Amino acid sequence: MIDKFVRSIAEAMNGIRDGSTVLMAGFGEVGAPHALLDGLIEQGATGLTIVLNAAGRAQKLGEPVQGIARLVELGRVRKVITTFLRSGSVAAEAVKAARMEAEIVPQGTLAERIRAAGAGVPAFFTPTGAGTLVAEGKEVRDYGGRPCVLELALPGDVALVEAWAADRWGNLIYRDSGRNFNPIMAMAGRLTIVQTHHVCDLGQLAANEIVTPGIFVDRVLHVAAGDPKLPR
Amino acid sequence: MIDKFVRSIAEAMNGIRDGSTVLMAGFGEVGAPHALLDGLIEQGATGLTIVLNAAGRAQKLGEPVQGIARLVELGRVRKVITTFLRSGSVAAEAVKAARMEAEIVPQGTLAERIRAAGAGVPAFFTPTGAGTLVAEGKEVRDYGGRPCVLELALPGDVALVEAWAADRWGNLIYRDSGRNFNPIMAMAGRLTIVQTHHVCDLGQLAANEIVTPGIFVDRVLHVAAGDPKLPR
Amino acid sequence: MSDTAQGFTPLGRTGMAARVARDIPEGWYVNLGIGIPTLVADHVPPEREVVLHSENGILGMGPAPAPHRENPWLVNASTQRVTIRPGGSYVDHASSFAIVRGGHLDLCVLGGFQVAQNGDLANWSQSAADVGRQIGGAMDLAVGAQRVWVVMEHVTKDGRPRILERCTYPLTAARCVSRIYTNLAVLDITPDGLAVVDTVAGLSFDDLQARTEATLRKA
Amino acid sequence: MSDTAQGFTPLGRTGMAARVARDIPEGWYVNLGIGIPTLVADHVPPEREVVLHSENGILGMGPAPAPHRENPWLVNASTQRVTIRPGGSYVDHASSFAIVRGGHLDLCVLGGFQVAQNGDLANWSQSAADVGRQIGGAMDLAVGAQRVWVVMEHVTKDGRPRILERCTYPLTAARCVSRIYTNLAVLDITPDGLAVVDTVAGLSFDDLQARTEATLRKA
Repeated sequence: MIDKFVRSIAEAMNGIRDGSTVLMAGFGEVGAPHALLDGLIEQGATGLTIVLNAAGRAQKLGEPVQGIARLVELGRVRKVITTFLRSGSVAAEAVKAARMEAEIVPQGTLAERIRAAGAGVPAFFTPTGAGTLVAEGKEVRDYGGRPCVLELALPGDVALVEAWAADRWGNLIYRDSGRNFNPIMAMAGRLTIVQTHHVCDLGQLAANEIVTPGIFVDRVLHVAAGDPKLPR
Repeated sequence: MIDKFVRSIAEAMNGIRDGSTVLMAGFGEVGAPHALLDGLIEQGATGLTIVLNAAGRAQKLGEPVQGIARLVELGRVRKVITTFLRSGSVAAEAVKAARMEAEIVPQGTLAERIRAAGAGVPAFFTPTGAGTLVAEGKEVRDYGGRPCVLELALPGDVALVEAWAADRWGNLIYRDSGRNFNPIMAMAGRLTIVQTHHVCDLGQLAANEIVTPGIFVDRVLHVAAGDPKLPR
Repeated sequence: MSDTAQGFTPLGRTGMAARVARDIPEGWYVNLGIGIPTLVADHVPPEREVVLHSENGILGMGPAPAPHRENPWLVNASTQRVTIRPGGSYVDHASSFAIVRGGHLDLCVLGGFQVAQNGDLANWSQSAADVGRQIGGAMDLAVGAQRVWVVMEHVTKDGRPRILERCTYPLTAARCVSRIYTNLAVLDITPDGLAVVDTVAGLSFDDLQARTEATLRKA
Repeated sequence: MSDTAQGFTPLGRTGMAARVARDIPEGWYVNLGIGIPTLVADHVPPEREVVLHSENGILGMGPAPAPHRENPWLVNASTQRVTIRPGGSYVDHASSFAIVRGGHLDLCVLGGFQVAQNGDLANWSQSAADVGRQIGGAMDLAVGAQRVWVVMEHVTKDGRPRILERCTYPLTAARCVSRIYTNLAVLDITPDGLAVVDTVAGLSFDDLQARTEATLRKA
C-alpha cells in the first residue's frame, strides 16, 4: 500500500543535506509551509540555497526573528533566490554584510524556471528582463522582433509545500490564494515534503479536482496549522 | 456585462481567415470539438495549418469522410502538425501525393510548444528528439550532459476547444480524459472558440475547480453533443 | 509646494485612481500594481464588469471584504485581504504569469519612479548598487500586458521631474508604457513623442512642460 | 518457425506481459505503451499498488470497465475505454508530459522494432522515407522515464534479429533502454554490454546468441 504520510516533523525533514537547494512555497503568508520551515530550522542543514517569493519583511525592533529571517540569522543560508529582498529585512542585512548571496529574479521568471525544472525543460527564452539588469551576463536572442533572455530551469533538492487537503497517495488540493507556488514547487522538488491541514481517504478527493497529483509528492505531514495570519 | 456566448455555429466561426493556423483539441474522440470542426468545414476558410494530436484514422472503404479527413479531402489544409500520421488515412494520402505538408512532432513537444505559446515563452530546450530525425535542422545544446533540442512556441490564430461546462465569462471545466489538449490550446489561441455540453450561471463553477479561466476564451457555443463515440 | 496658490489643484491619490478607472472599459482583464494602482479598483463602478488579475493566481478579484467577513486564505499581491467575485478562479503561479507574459491581460496599471519619452519604465530600484531590490512581478507585467499605464506623481517630493528624456534609474522594461497618469495630467506616449491628453483645471501647457524634462506636445 | 520442436517454448503476448509485470514493485509510477505493454496492467496483482499513467492526462488508470459500465469520457492512449482507481486524477496534456519529461515516472514499458546494444531504441518508423509516421508520446517517454523497458518479439516475423549492434531504423531515442523483455529472454543493457537475466526453459545461451546480432554475456 502506498502511504506517503509521515508521523513527525523529524521524519518529514529526515535526510535533508547541507548545501541543498530548498524551494519554499507561499505568498504573503498564505499557503506557506511554516511548520516545515520551523522543522528545517530545527533539523540543522546548512549552506542552503533558499528559493522563495519574498525573503522576509523589514525586521521590527523587539519582534521575534522567525522563519526565513531566523534561518538567515543562524548563518545557514548561503544564497537566496527571490523576487523581493526588502530593505531592513534580516536577509537584506546579511547580503549587505556579504554573509549571504542574493539573486533577485522577476516573479514570472522565477515561477517559469521552477515549472520548467518540474517539466524537464532545461532552459527557455522569455521577454521578461530584456534590456534590464536582470539580463546581465545572459544570452539574449530576438524572437518576433523582441529581445528575449535565456533562463535556466531551477530545480530543488527539496520542496516545502502547504496543502489544504491530502490523501495517502500524496494527491493535493489547495485553498484559494494558498495555491500560488505550491503546485509548481511540488513538481520541481527532488524530495517534495507537504504539510496539509486536512487528511482525506483515498478517493475522497475527486479525480477532476485534484490540483497536484501524488506523483510529485514524497512525504505528507498532517499539521492543522490554523488560518494564515496577516503580517502586522 | 461580459457574455461570451454566441448563438450559432456561423457566429462562432465568424472571421476565421484563409491561411490561419487552427489548434484542434481532443484525444481519441474524447474532448474533441466535432461541432466546431464541422462548422469550420462549412465556413470555408482554406490554406489552413491544422494542429492536432492525430491526423485521422485509416479510411475504410464506404465509410463517410468526416472531420479532419473531410477538411483535407476538400483541399483546405496546407499543412498538418501532428504526432500521428497514420498510413491509409486521407491525410497520409494527401502528403504522399504532395497535396499537403506534414510536420510530425513528439507528443510532449507538441503539448509544450502549445503551452509555451500561451505562456509567452517563444522557445525552449527539450531532451526529446535529440539524436533523432526530429532534431534535423534544429539547434542542439547540452544541458547537464544531455543533448537538448531548441523548439519554438506554436501559437494558433484560432483554437477549437470542447468543454464539459462553461459560464458567460468563458470559465471552463472538462470531464475526465476530455481535458487533454483543451486547456493548453485555449491558452494558445488568439481566437479561442469553445463548444460546451453544459451552461452554468456565473458563480456556479467553483473558483477552486475551474480549469480554464475565461481570460483565455473568446466565444462559447452551447452544443449538447452527447457522449464521445469510440472509433469502430 | 502648494500648487493651489498657482491657480490649479493637483489630484490626490484617490483622484488619480479615479481618473485611471474612468478609462477602463467593461470586459477588460486588468492587473493593478502595488500602491495607487491598487486604489483604481475602488473606482470602477460595480456594474461595469472588469476582471482583475492578481499575480498570486487570482482572476476576478473583488473589493476588500466587509469587517468580520475576511477570508484569511485570500490576499492580493500587496498581501491585503480581498474577495473573489462570482466567476472568479484560482491558478498556480506559473499559470498566473503565463497569463501575464502570454499577452492575455488587456491592461496593467503600474506605479513608477521614472518614465522616459520612449516608454521606458523604471519602478523597482533607484540604483544598480541597491541591496534592497523588489522586482516582484513588475518586469513580467511591463513586457506582457497589452497596454501598460503608469500612475505616479508628476515630480519627485523635492520637485525633480519623473518624466524624462531617458531614465536614470535601472529599467523595469524598455518601451513598454503607453500612457502616464499623474497628479497633473494624462500623457500618451506616441511614436511622435509625449502628447498631453488632459491636464488638471488651471494648469497651462507651459506650466506642465516646466515640470517635465521630456518635450511635450499638444494632442 | 516452431521453436517447440527445438526443445523450448517461446512466451506468447500474455506470457511476456506477465513476465514484465512480475518485476514492477509496489509504489512505482508507470506508463505502459501501446500493444503488449498495455497488457502488462492485467498481470499486476490488484493488491499491489502501481500507479499507471496515460499520455492523455490520466494518473491512476484502472483496468477495462465491466460490460455496460463503460465511461465514454475515459480512454487510454490507445483509445481503449478504461477506468480510474480511487486516488486517480486528470491533468492537461502539457502537465501530462511534464510528468514524462520531468523524470517523474519510475518506469515506461514500450514496444520496439529494434534495440541496440547501447540502449538505442527504434520503435516508430521503419524508414526515414515513410510517409505514415506515428511518433506519439514514445520519444518523450524514452528520454523522460527513470527506466525504459522494451518488450518485443526476439526476432522479426521472417527471423531477422531485432537486438542489434546498431539500429538500422530511425531512432526513438539514444541510449535509453535499460532492459529488454522478449518471447525468449530478459536482457539487461549494462556498461559492459548485453547481459542475459533469464531465458525460457530449454533455450541455451548459444541458441539465444544465434538469434541476436549483438554479443551477449551471461549475467
